[in-house]
Amino acid sequence: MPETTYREAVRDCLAAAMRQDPDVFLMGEDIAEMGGSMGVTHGLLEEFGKERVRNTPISEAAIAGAGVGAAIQGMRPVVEIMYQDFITLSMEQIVLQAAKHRYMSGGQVSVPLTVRTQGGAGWSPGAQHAEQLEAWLCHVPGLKVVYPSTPEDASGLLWSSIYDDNTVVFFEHRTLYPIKANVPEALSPIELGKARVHREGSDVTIVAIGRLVHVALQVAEQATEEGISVEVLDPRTLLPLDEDAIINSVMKTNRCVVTHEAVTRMGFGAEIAALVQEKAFDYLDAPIERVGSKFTPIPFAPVMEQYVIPHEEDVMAAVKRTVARI
Amino acid sequence: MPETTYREAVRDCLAAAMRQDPDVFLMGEDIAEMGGSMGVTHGLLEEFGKERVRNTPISEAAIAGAGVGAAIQGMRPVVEIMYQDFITLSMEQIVLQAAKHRYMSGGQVSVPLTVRTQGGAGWSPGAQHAEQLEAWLCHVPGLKVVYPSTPEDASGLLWSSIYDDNTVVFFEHRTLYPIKANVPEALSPIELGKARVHREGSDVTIVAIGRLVHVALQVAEQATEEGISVEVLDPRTLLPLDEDAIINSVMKTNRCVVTHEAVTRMGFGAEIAALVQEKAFDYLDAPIERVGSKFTPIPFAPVMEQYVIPHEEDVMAAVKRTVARI
Amino acid sequence: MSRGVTKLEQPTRLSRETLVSFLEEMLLIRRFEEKVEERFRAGDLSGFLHVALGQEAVAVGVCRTLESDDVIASTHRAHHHCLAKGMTPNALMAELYGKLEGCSRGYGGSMHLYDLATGNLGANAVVGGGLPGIVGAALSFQLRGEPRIAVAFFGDGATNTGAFHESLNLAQLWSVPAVFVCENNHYAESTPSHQHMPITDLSRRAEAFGMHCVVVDGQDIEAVYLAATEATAHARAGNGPVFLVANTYRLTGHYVGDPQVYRPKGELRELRETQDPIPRLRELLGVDEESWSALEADVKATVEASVEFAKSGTDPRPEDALLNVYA
Amino acid sequence: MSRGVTKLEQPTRLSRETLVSFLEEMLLIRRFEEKVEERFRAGDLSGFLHVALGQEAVAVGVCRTLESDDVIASTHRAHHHCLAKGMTPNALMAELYGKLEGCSRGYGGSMHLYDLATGNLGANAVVGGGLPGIVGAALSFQLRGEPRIAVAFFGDGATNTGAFHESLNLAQLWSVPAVFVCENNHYAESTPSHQHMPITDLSRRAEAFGMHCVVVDGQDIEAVYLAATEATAHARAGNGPVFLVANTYRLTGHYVGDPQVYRPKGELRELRETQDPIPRLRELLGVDEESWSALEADVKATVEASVEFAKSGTDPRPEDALLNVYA
Ligand SMILES: Cc1ncc(C[n+]2csc(CCOP(=O)(O)OP(=O)(O)O)c2C)c(N)n1
Ligand SMILES: Cc1ncc(C[n+]2csc(CCOP(=O)(O)OP(=O)(O)O)c2C)c(N)n1
Ligand SMILES: [Mg+2]
Ligand SMILES: [Mg+2]
Repeated sequence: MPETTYREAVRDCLAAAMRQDPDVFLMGEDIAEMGGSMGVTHGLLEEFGKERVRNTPISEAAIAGAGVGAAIQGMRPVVEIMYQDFITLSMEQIVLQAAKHRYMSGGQVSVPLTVRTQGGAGWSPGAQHAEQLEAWLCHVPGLKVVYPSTPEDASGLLWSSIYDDNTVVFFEHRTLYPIKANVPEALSPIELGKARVHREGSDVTIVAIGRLVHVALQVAEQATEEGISVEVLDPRTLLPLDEDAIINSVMKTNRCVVTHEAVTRMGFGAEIAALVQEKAFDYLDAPIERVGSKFTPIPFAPVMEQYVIPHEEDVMAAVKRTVARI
Repeated sequence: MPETTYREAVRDCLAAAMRQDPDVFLMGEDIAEMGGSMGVTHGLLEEFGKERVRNTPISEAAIAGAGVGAAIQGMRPVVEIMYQDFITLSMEQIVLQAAKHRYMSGGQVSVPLTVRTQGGAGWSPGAQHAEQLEAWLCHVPGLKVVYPSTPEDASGLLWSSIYDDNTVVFFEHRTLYPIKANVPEALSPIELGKARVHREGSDVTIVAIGRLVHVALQVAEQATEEGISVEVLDPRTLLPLDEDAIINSVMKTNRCVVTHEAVTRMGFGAEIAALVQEKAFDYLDAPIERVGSKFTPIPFAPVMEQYVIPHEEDVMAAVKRTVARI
Repeated sequence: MSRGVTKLEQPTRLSRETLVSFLEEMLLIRRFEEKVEERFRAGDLSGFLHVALGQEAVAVGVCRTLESDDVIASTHRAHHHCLAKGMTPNALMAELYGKLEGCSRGYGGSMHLYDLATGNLGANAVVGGGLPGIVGAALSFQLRGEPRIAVAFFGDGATNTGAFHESLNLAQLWSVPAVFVCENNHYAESTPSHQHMPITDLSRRAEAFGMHCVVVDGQDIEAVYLAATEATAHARAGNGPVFLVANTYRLTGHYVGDPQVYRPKGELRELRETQDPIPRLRELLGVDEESWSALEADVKATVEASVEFAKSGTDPRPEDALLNVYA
Repeated sequence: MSRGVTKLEQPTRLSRETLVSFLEEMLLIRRFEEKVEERFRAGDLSGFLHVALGQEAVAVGVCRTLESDDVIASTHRAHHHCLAKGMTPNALMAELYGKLEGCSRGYGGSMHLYDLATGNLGANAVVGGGLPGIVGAALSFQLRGEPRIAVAFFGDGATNTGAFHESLNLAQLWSVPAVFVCENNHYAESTPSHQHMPITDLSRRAEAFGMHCVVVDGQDIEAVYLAATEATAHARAGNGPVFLVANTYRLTGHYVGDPQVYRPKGELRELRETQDPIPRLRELLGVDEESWSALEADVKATVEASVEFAKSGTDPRPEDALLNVYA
């Protein structure tokens, strides 16, 4: 299994799908000659040509919507929204159109569209290029929401997203693009809706997504030294959610910390906490802790930005507060 | 104190603000001659003229954004988005512009804009005219979010929203417009960020918003007959949230049900549950129950629509499950 | 109205047979819509209904130029497009009654009418919301080399939306086989055009994209049909999209129940007298009282049958609401 | 380049003094931007930077026609507009360094530059995102009867956004005193205009609204200034908004660090030789080597001072991040 970056994993999956299937094509700003603003689609124009790797105007509503229309005709378009902040401009097409056509038509229509987008802080982009908006999309019946944290998950989940007959919003984290892992050469699809336990443990479960999975793994490592056994679980698919995996884990560890880069208020962690306290109430030895960004827009100056977003020490502190209970 | 409908309460507050203050003006689709699609702005054109009661084109992004621009110049615009479903078209202007200008400018700019919108199911409008999207907005630092459930709250909170120096998204529920209550003739502002306890009780706290406040009050009434004492609390301002009022109530009752019309997954109730289990962990005698719409878009056929949205029996069942614990 | 004589002072460019079939279809739509108004007032129908009295010629004139595998997307005001594109009155009425036999199985309602079998991709309750999808549909026809076209219907008010601009821009840029039919009825809800658009000649909208534009009197079905024939042929031949403006009039309220306080006094009466496409075509064809009565009777029977069909349809079970959320 | 002689074969319409002051400002912007590129490469600056090499004449030519209480909104590529509207190089550079002395106190960064005191409502990292706000600002001037105008700068790529369409439409409908300056540098990031717009003549965009339009060579500062004078006077006089298209060239990458793989070979060199507004003005004015050197020295000193100022500025405390979320 060759070492592959998260960026390459996404690209290789797109290429594999396009090679086997003429219905798959890409639309997005600067994805052709430039290979995408994050370099993810690098080289695809050369292999697949400009009909299938389509540079678009800056029209986030129309390109999402063109994806919807093509998907209804049986294509499997993959649309890239350059920064997830700009998904604010596609919300009508994603939420009122893509997510609802099947239902409103009484099951006649399906919309096998994949919307890839990326974002996240940590490199001083300022407040309009650093949103983490996965929570919004999880509130929308009819959508699926995927957020891989590793190269192998990116590959296997993107494949399943493209071949899912529903619209999937697929989140990538900007700072994860360079990370490397072994990814099977032959694409191995990963079923949507299945969580991944990255590391087993017995004292506390950290439910983490995106960049924070890696933070959680480091915290788990450190925690061992202090005699705390941490289980790290990444839902990977946020909607539908693998409730069983999460609940089972917390029933075993009796404690839960949930962490993501978005602000905690109304963030994805709120859903995890609400769910876990409901389904594992009698098993909980401590309140479920949420760790996310402080409640501000993302500031520019690196010193403030780093202060706002969550780090190992924040997650570790939450783990310790949790374990200190009883 | 005269009996006033929720609809009139909103209108009278708008009129009062416009009478005393030339900086207040209105923009929205069909708000002038027609008095708004819900009749809320009825009569305002006649009193204030078309410069201040501005019919707009169907341009949800531009009208929200024109509100942002005018607010920065010191006006206090009130923009109406006819159905909150269409706020999906204004999300960029509300979330990336209105909510962030103050922060991104290091405190130079303020954006005293009010965005009024309404929605909700129960009258068979179908899936694109029935969203409840308050949860999304609560995830956005820099915004305030208000959702009154009674005429007097609508009046007092709208006043405070208009005079708040931040952008406030103000949710109204379509089925509440005709409800009546005594509203003081002289406008009495209600501070943003303060919850209202509608009814005291000792066995369980129902945290409810919008239409569900009235459902909760009826449940409370019924529950008395079965010997269950229910406290009903309406946060009214969803962001910032009156955490103390909620936590204190649950510390007293030791049980909590949270209810709204939106789907529960990633809905406002998730935040309440996450918060309460964290801050009142040792006081909870039962899991916090969430009651909201079933996880579907809103169907058209009345029989299906009624099945999907929450009713008294759903809230009552949750109350009973909660009380049955211990 | 002239009786019993075929007046041909104004020569028709289409065969009498074709025009008579247009008249039939338009009358069916008219009576269907009136029935909807009646049933709403009677309390049979719930939700939010918009009928298209006065705009029948646009729907019929355009849809009659389409092949059955061409697709359309419509708006909140959709019944006329649906019927013209081939949806049965039964399936439509049943949907308005919220029945499983409805075109959308009762999940959609008046603003969400789908019929994949007749190429109907759905009414859309978001103004402008259906346009991007039409670009995507047309793009897929282009990519697959299929000789199909995609048609979006929308109103004058919709031309103020960002979605309109982005969609036409993209369509022209990629030269997809789409036709954008603007049904300019001079109002967006209560707002007259001069209050919501800075221009009066809608063809100027197409200038921004260099898009081919055709403007037509939407109350003249023959003119609509001929203009649409040109437009659809242009798109189908791969010459790029077309902006087709049909100037028309809404001879009723915005929604069923609209008191229309915003209308200048007398406007509606005058429009009904001068701008009704149905008497206009009847007159052109010189349809006599007898043929007219026969026609009316046919149409009436169809409409009544649709109400019967709808009323005796199956209510969904409440828990059916849980189906069809995901594929 | 000619030395020491005032060539006036091509007669100037503005005074030499004015043109010299333009040259100074443009050179300051140029050297400032080059310094930004240098400091970024040196690792001093973080985040996402877009410089405006080659587009100086548009910013200076337009902003010099504005009053100090007129307002502007800019884009991700904003330094030139900010400096031209009166922001000090110190405040700008300090912001890029993330210091409290920065124009946005370190909260904003290169794409979020605010300076209310000079009428600068902020750079905007959302393409098209600043346009609706300019309509609102202009509307408030109109409502208050103030003789001020509001100006939006944006690129060719921005004319593809829904926000562009909705904003210009609303501005024209309400006849607000706004000027929309499209800085057409023929690229949106890596995408050349012909790949993102179906038209080449951007003035067609204004047709959709019936908006007054002025097109100008953006590399000719005199022409820009005169066109902007007309445009701003038009808007200020209450004659409605204006669409001002300045055709220009970006003589560097889209962002600092852009390898520009998408540029045709030789394009950049050729543009630099033929389309640089600064040598063009120098030549027109016949600035001799000595005056030029003096000018360069002045500008260099200002730029260096701004770097010194920025470097010795105050870092925010981490917890300052919690301030300014709400008013
Ligand atoms: C995005 C959006 N905004 C507002 C509405 C509410 N609304 C429904 S119909 C309508 C007017 C539409 O006017 P037009 O496009 O001219 O169509 P017409 O009703 O005249 O057929 C409005 C504002 C909506 N459905 N969608
Ligand atoms: C809504 C939105 N979509 C995409 C981007 C990413 N982006 C930043 S600059 C740019 C190109 C802008 O082109 P243009 O408007 O011509 O301005 P220029 O960079 O040429 O000055 C893009 C696509 C963005 N910032 N905002
Ligand atoms: Mg209309
Ligand atoms: Mg450009």
